[in-house]
Amino acid sequence: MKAKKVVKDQKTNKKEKTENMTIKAPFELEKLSNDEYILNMGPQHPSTHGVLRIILKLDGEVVKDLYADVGYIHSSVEKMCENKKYEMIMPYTDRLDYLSAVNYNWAYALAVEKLMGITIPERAEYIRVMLAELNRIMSHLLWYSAYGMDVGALTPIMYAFREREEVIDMIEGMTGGRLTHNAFRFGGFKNDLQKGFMDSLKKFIGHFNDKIDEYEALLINNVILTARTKGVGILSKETAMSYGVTGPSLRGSDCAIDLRKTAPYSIYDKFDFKVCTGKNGDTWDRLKVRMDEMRESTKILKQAMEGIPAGDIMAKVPKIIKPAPGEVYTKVESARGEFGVYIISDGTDKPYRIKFRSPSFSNLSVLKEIAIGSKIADVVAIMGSLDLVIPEIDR
Amino acid sequence: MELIKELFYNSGKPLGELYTWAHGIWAGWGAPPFLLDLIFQIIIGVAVALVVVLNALWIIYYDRKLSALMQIRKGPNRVGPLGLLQTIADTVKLMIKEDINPKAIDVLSFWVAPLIIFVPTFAVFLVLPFGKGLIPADLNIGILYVIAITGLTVIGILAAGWGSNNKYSLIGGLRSAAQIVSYEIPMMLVILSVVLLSGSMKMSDIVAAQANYKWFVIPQIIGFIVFLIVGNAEINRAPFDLPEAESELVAGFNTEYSAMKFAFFYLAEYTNLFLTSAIGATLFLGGWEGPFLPPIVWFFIKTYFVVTILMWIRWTFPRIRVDHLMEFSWKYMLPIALLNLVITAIVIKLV
Amino acid sequence: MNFTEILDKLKAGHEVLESKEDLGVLNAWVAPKKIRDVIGFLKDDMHFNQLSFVTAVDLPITNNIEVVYRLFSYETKDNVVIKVKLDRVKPEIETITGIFATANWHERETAEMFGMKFINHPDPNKLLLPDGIEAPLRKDFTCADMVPLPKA
Amino acid sequence: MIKYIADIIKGIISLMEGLMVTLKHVFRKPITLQYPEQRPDISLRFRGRLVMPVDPATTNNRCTACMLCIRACPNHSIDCEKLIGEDGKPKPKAVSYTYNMGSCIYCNLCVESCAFAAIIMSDEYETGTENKASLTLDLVAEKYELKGKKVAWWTSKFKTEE
Repeated sequence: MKAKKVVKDQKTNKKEKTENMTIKAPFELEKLSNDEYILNMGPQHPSTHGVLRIILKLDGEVVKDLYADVGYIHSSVEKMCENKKYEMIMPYTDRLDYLSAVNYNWAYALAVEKLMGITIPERAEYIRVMLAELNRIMSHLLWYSAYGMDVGALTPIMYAFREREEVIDMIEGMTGGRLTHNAFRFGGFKNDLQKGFMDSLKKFIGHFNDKIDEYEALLINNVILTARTKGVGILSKETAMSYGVTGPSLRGSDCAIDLRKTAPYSIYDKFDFKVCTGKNGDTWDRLKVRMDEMRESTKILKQAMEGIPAGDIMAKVPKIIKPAPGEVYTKVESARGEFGVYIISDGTDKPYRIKFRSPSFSNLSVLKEIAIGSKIADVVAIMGSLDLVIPEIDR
Repeated sequence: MELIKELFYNSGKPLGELYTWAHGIWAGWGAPPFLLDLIFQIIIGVAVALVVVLNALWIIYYDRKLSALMQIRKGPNRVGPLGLLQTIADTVKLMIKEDINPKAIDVLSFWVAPLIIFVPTFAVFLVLPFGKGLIPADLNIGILYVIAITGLTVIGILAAGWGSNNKYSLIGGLRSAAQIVSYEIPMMLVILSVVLLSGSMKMSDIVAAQANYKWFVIPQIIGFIVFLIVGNAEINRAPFDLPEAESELVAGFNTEYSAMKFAFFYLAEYTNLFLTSAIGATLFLGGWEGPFLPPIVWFFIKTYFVVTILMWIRWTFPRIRVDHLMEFSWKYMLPIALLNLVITAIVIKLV
Repeated sequence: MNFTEILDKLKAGHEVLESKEDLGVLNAWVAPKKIRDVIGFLKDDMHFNQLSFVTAVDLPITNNIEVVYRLFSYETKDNVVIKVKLDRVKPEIETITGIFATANWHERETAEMFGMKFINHPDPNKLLLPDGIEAPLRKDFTCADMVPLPKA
Repeated sequence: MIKYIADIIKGIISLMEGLMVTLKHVFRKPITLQYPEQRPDISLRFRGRLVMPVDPATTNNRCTACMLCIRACPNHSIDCEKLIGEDGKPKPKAVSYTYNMGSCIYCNLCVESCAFAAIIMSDEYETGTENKASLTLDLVAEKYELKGKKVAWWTSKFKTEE
C-alpha cells in the first residue's frame, strides 16, 4: 500500500517537472486569427546558422510577429572563466566567435594588459593589426558565401572560400590554428611571423581587390538580390543606437561609428582608412558595407605590411599573471561589431567576474524590430545581413 | 545499308513501312488490328520510359559536372570512369533507403503526389519530335497538348504540400501553385506567336515551317528569351525554385519525402528540364533540322544547348522573392509577351 | 570630459552615494530607486548614447548584488559606469528598457544569471537558460560536474 | 515608361555581369584537393594532437614530470605520474602521461609551458575514432616518433637551450 503511494507520488512529481520544463509559448494560440499561423524556424534550420529558433507568426507569407528563442547551446563561459587562471581564458575567447577569433583574443588580451599595465612592443602591435584584419576578411568572406546560400545563390561560396583558404593558411602559419587561433599572449606573441608570410600577404593583397569586384558582380549588384534587399529590413539610426547594434549592421544605417576610428585601440590611429557607411539602413546597405570593409582591410594590411618595424615581439611580462584589484572594460571592433571584455579582478590569479559583451547578442535583439511586416524570405535575408554567430549569443 | 540510312535520316518512312507490313501479316492471321496497335503502343511506351530514365541519369550527371566547372571544382569523379556511374549509385541508394511515412500525413495525397507529378512529364514525350517522322504521336494539337498536360504538375505539388502535414511543405505547395498559374499565361502567349508563324499547332508542322534554317529564334528572339525565363519558372528551377527554397522552407514540398518517392520528384524535375529545353529547341531552334548529322542527333544537340543555358542561369543567380515572382510575371513577362504577339501578328499581316 | 566633470554634472541633479575612479573611468554608485532617472539623465542630457551592457556582480562578503550599467558616448568618447547595490536575498530593481531598448535582453540575461528581478520588464521570461537552473553566476552556485583547478 | 525600360536594361546588364563571372570560371582550373589521396600542405606550427616524441639521441622522451603542463591546461586534459625510485623519493621521470584527447582544445598552452620541449603538438589531424576509450592516450607508453618537417623545429628548440 505504502509502496504504491510512493510510485504515485513519483509519477505526479514527474508530471509537474515536465510541466515546468515546457517553454512558454510566446504567442497564445487561442488569440490567433483564422488567417494566422505559427511557423518554427529552427532550432535546426538551414538559414539560422547555428542553433537558433525564430518563432514566426505568419499571415500567408507575411511576418506578423517574431520571437527569437536563444540559449540552446549555452556554454556558461563566464562561469567557467571564474574558475580559470588568466592565461587559460585566452583559448575560450576563440570559441565565442569562431569566425573572427583573433579580434576576440585581442579584446581579452587588451583587458588583461591594461589591468597589468603592460605595454607591448610595436612590432607585436603591427602583427596584431595584420592578423586582426586578415581575420576580418576571413569572417566577411564566410558571411558573403553564407549569404549567397541564404538567398539561393549556390556559386558564391565556392569563390569566396578559395580566397578564404589563402587567408586561413596565412593565419594558420602564424598561430597554428585554422579557426580557433589562440593567437595572442599577454605582452605580444610567442612566435614571430613565419617565413613566407609577407610574400603570401603581398600576393593576396595583389589580387584580392579584383576578386571583390567579381563577388559584387556575381551577387551584390545582381538585380534579383537588389530587388530583394533594397528597402527591406530598414534599421533606422535611432533604433540601432537604442538597441546597441554595432559593427557593419550599425554602419549600414549611416552611422560612421567604427571603434578603430572612434575609440582607437592599439595602433589603429596610425592607419589611413575609411569608415564605410550605408545610406538607408536597409539590408542591401549592410551587405555593401561589408564588401567595402574588405577593401578597407586590404588597405590597412598594405600599410601595415609596409610599415612593420623589426624588433621584439614580446614585452616583459611577469611569470604569474596576478593583476591588482580593479576593473576594466576593453572593446574592439570585431567583424560583427563591438566585442568587449569586462573583468573584475580581486588580486588573485583568477578573475573575480568576467563578462563578455558580444555584438551578435544586441544585433539579434533588433531583429524583431526590423523584420515585422516583411516576408519569410526577407527574414532570412535580414538575419543573414546581421551576420549572427550563435555561440557568442549563448555565451 | 539504304534501310539503316533511311532509319537514321528519315525515320518516318521505314517505321511507317514496318507498321503497314506488320499490319499486313497481322491481318493475314485474322487477328483484330487494334490488338497490334496496342502492342505497338506498349512498345512505344517502354521505349519512351527507357529514354526518360536514361536521359534523367545523364542530365543529372551533366548538371553536376557543369556546376562543378562553374564552381572551380571537379564534380563527381569517384564512381566509375569520370564519375559517370554516380547517378546510378545515387539511384540505387535511394531505392534501398527506408521509405519514411510520417504519422500525421494525409495518406492518399502523400502517396499519389509523386505519381501525379511524374505522369504528365512522361506523357509530354508523346508529342516530342525526336527526328524526321520519329514522333510517338503527331497530334494536330501537339503544342496545346503540351501546355495542357504540363499544367497538371501543379496538382501533384499541391497534393505533396498538403499531404505532408508540414507547414513548410504547405507553403511550398501554395507557392508553386501561384507560380505555375501565373507563368502559364506568358508561356501561352509566346507559344501562340510561334503558332502564328508556323500556322499550325502540330509539332511536325512547326519543325517543317523552320526548314532551310528559317529558325523562329531570329524573328522571335524576344519570344525565345521570354520562353527561357518562363519555362525555367514553370519547372521550379533556380532562380525560381521557390517551392523548394531550401534556405527558407527547408526543402519545400518534398520536405517529408524520402527514398523512392523523393526519387520521383527528382526524376520529374530533371525530366521537366529536358522537356522544356526540347520544346524550346523545337519551337525556336528548328527542332531536328540540321546538316550532315542524323536528325535525332541534332535534336539532342539543340536540346542540350538550351539545357546548358538553363543550368548556367541556375548556378549563377540568387533566388527571387515570392512577391517579385508574381510582379515579374505580370509586370514584365506578360506585357512583353503580349507585345511580341501583337507585333508578330501585325508583321505577318503586312508581309 | 574627464572624470571630475562627469561626476560634478551627475552630482548636480542626482544623489551619488559613492564614486571611484578606476583606470580613468568614473564608477558611480546610485540608489536603486533612482536608476531610471540617472540613466535617463545620462542619455538625454549628457549624450551617453550607447548602453554597452548591463550585468551584475555577486558580492557574498557584503551580502550584495551589484548591478553594473556601462554607458559610452559616441560623441564625447566618454565612458561611465553606474552601479547599484542590491540586497542579495531579494534583489529587485526597476527596468531601464524604456530608455535603452538593448537593456531588454541584457536585463533578462542578468536576471536569470543572478536570480534577480527587474520590475516592469516587458518580457520577464528566461532568455538563455532552461527552467530548473537558478542563478548560476552567483558565487555559491555549484555544479556537480565542475572540476576545481589542480593545486600547484 | 522610360524608367520601366531603363530598369529592364539595367537589370539585364547586371544579370549579364553575373553570368560572365561564372562563364569565366568555367575555364579556370579547379581548386579541388582530392582529400584522402592528396594531402593539404600543413604549416610548421599547425596544432594537431599532443605527442611526446622520443628523442633520437637518448631513445627516450624528455619529460621530467614537472607538472607545469598540467597546471597550464585549461581543461585538465593531462595527467602525469612521477617515477618513484627505490629509495622512495620521486625521480624526474614520468611513469605515465595520460592525455585526454576528448577534452583537449588544442590551445598549445601546455607545449608553451614545457621547459624541456618534451611535448609538442604534432601534425596529426585525423583523430576521429569510434569509441571514447581510445581518446585517452598514454603518451609515455606510446613512444611516438616525430616525422616530417616538425622534427627539425622540435630538435632546434632544445638543442639551443643546452
